[in-house]
Amino acid sequence: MADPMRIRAVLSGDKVDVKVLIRHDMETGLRKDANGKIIPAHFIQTLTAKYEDKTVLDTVMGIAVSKDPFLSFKFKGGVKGGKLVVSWVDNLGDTRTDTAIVS
Amino acid sequence: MKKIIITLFISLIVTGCVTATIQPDYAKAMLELLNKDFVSKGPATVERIVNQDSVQHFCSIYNKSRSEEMSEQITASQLKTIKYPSDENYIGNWEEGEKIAQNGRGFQSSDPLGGVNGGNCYACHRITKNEISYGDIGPSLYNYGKKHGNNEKVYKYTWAKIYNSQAFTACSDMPRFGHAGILNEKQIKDVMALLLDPKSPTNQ
Amino acid sequence: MKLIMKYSLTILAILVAPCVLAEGSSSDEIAKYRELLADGNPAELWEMRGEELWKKKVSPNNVSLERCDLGKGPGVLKGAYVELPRYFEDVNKVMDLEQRLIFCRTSIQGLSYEQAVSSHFGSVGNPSDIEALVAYITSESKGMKMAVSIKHPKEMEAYEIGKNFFYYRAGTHDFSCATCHSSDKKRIRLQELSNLLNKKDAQKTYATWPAYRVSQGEVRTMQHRLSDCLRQQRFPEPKYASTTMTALIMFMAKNAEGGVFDGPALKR
Amino acid sequence: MDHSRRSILKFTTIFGLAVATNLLGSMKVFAAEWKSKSFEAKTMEEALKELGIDKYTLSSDVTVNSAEIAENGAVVPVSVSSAIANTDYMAILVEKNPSPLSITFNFPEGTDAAVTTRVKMGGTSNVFAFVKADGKWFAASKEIKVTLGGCGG
Repeated sequence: MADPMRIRAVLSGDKVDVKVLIRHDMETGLRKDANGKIIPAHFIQTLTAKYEDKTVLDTVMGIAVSKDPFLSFKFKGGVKGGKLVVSWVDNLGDTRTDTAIVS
Repeated sequence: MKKIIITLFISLIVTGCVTATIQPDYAKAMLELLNKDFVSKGPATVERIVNQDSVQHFCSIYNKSRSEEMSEQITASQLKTIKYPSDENYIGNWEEGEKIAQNGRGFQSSDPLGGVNGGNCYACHRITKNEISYGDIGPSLYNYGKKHGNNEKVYKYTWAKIYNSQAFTACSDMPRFGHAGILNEKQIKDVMALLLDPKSPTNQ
Repeated sequence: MKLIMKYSLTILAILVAPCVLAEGSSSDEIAKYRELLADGNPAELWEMRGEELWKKKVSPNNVSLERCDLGKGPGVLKGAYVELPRYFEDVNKVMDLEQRLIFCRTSIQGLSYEQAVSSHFGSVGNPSDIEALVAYITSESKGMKMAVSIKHPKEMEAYEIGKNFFYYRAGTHDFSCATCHSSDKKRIRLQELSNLLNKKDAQKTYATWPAYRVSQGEVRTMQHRLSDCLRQQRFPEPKYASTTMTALIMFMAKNAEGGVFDGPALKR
Repeated sequence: MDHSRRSILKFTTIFGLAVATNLLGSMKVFAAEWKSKSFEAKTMEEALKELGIDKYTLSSDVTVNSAEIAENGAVVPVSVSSAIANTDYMAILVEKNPSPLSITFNFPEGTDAAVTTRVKMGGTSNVFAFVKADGKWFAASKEIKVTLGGCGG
């Protein structure tokens, strides 16, 4: 199973500052292992962030997003204690959803 | 009172002596550990590091504090190791030389046995204008040929410096490329061309 | 001779002045690159997994590592790392963090030595438990000062052996650790080299390992760092968690004394 | 084409309904869809075509911020922002990558059209940001040099 994400959601002014770190290999499918065998592609394709059920960011990724992806963005309308839910799905169907409370 | 002082004095001497006599030989202890704690892999062997040559041994112990006399002994002995090109032709192909200067592989535990070794010159030297990723452990060699000219004397010195840097500077940081068998004769000629050929980007 | 050197250096400096300027902006940009990456260090993901592993009961003994004594008493993590390597009476040996972890995994959790050191350096699809544990344990010493001791004769011995090894030139390329790490402000390619004999430099370097290495996408420990150094030094492969490596770590840790620990960091 | 678009629309409606009635767990809901054609395009031109970008204006209101030199191409931090009102979509492309399109974002109302992420670069290249605002495309770029590092291979 996929490892948990590290999500930080901090209210500053009228915006929530979100930083997401994801443990994922983001394999391109172009690399070879030590024995010269192609390492199959394995990468996140979509990621969605929802604040109290309202989508605040929608992302589509390709193989060129770095290993252990990092995303940072800001949205309006959040309050302290509000729930931010981030989910991703990769090309092999693996998925992970984690929740952060706005602080 | 006197007695106390004398006792103190004696004990001082004794402690001094004791420390002096039981000071363990850490260098020897380390050497023994090397055999146990390292494993040969690919072209990097335990034998090669355990059996230092006299220069390596000397430069390890007298890293910073060595006399002029010792240094002269080293340079003299190393000068004798230099083999000049068999056909007296010093200059090869600078484009090949550039590849050698860029290549940092060879003799690492991760490298294949019998692979092509690089010189990795850019790790320590500035050479051409285009390569901005260069180190500064060694002096800049940009415009080397332009500055020093193209004559037999410069060829001979440059060849010797690449072949065995310690023929000129005892305990130099630079590998002894020819003497240690890192670069072969043809490769040294190509590196020579990179430095000295007027057409080489080094001299542009 | 020295005079000539100085003289020619001055000439050189004049000649290459425009390039020095360019170089200056290069290093500024690299500093910026590092700064941009510092925000959001994936090492935090390793710390999270490490904490879980530290508290997880493992067979055959079905106990967690929470009873492991890293030098400050069983289960005490705060400040444990900044005093390692240290002498441990129960084994009559000086151990670094990784050796001690292996000891706890075998003696407390009942793993075989092979199990305890398996995948010590992680790779894609084969994550390392040790790297995660080290990330977690060291993170518990963030902000504390490096304070290893060399008072015990065995600690002194480790330090001195490490020092001898630091200067030991050998192999095809005549390299020692000192070749690259005993002068101030030198670069290999564009990478700055730390002078591990200069206190400030040694502190800055030592106190920022372990680190997430962007080139490898893994958190790497001190043992891994040294292993990779030695590979490039053209030395054969050091055995994982060996006495020589602990000795070298002891030498470096002592030189970094007083440095504020700021790991796990993020590096190239 | 028309047909398939309609079926997607239909699918979305059903999907939306399912969400409303909470038939699907919230974690399965993704508005964005991974389009292989745009991400697998081998040139920037091709990728732009797949994204439906035929005309665009270079704009100083779009900024691509990063260090000019990346020590490692595997991880290149990039911040992109748009000061153009109603920016609701953004794509980051690395011109010289084997597949230039790296990542796209949809910004719902209330979310700043500004993100920071990290991309892989095969070598020195221009990094482009294309943004859509009120149906129009704007772009900006920045050259990022990728250096070789360290001793040895």
